[in-house]
Amino acid sequence: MISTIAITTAPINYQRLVEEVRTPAAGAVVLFLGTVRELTAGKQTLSLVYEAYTEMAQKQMAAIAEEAATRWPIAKLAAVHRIGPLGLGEVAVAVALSTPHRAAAYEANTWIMEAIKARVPIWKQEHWADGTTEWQHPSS
Amino acid sequence: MISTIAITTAPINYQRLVEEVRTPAAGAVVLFLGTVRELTAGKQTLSLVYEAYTEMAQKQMAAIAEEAATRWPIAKLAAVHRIGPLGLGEVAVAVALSTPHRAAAYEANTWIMEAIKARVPIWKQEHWADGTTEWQHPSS
Amino acid sequence: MQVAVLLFARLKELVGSAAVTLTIPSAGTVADIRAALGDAYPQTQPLLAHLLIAVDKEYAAPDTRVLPTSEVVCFPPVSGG
Amino acid sequence: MQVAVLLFARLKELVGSAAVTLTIPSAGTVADIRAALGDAYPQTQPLLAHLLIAVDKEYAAPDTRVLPTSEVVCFPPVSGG
Repeated sequence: MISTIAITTAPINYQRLVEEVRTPAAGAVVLFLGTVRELTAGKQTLSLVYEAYTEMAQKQMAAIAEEAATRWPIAKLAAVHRIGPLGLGEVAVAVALSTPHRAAAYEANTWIMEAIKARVPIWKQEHWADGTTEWQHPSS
Repeated sequence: MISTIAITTAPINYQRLVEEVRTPAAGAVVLFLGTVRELTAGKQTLSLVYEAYTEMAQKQMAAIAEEAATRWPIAKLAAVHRIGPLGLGEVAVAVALSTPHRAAAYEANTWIMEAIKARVPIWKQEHWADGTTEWQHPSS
Repeated sequence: MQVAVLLFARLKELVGSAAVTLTIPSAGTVADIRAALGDAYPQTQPLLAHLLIAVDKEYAAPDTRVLPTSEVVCFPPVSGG
Repeated sequence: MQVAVLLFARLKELVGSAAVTLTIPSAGTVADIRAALGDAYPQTQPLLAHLLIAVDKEYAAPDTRVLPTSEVVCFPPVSGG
């Protein structure tokens, strides 16, 4: 049911993840991609660097996937977070899953992304166009 | 902003749609795929046939896309519905879009799929494993 | 006035044809199309309550006027997606 | 007791090292780790209120016991995704 769960420095092949979760047992597939955005609150990003506490991040991603599978009738699920330096437009995170019906696919995917952003020990460092760098730490 | 909007008999290349909507202006991409499910309320499907009133379906799809773009800050949007015979697991409909932030991408995609299912003149005929066929017409 | 009407899906199956010609009053409306279809093809009665009618590729209200040049299409509730 | 502690992101940057050794009482807890970090590296004070601490790769409550063999990691709020 849960297939790929990974933290990786390699570019994310989201098509492979979608193919992993497609199945005649499910009628709905939702893929989310988080990509590197050029503008944040008017400031221009050149690139991002993601750092992870990798072993714990992997465990947390797996725990989130398992919890999602108890809450929704997930047929198949794959999630990957990339770390290291990423350029504009590159995929930082991908979550693909399939469910028998549509509503659960959207809900489960939304919930998983919220959980990843809240619980998985990965941090984003902005490299702004003005040459400065800045770690992003919500509410700190 | 709105790129591909199509009704087609060809297999849907969802990767092309995702690549169309990816942009450094947006941080979130959501792709929905509706695929042919093997079991519906315990009955086994062999295949589906989708029929469309094609010109009107195309117009309705475009109208839905334009309405979505007034409701959410959609950076790019692509939607394709396949018609004709489809086998188990094949993609019947794909909606891909990008927005600056995550929540809007899920919401807009959910709304578009609901609008497609409510308003676009396309009909599904089940070809059941027992040899019978049946047009699906909700609430009729 | 005679109007050519296209049919889809279960409605087409019930009538046995993808197109029929219906006779409605000369200042007729979409409501007249619905009634004429039910009269000419009684086997469509179970679908009539939920039947959708499009004129010139837009959903049409019952009081929409139908012209001899209108493209009129009747179909059951949609089930794409 | 001396405990090796790993640091990440802004915390690592403030301290200037990815790993430090902190001294806590012999039956010490996660709360003692937090206090010892702030004492030894006053520049981390702005982050301490929201600091997260993991013991053996699980989020740890303030009263979680720390053993000499524990893998202890401190980090600011996460910002992946």
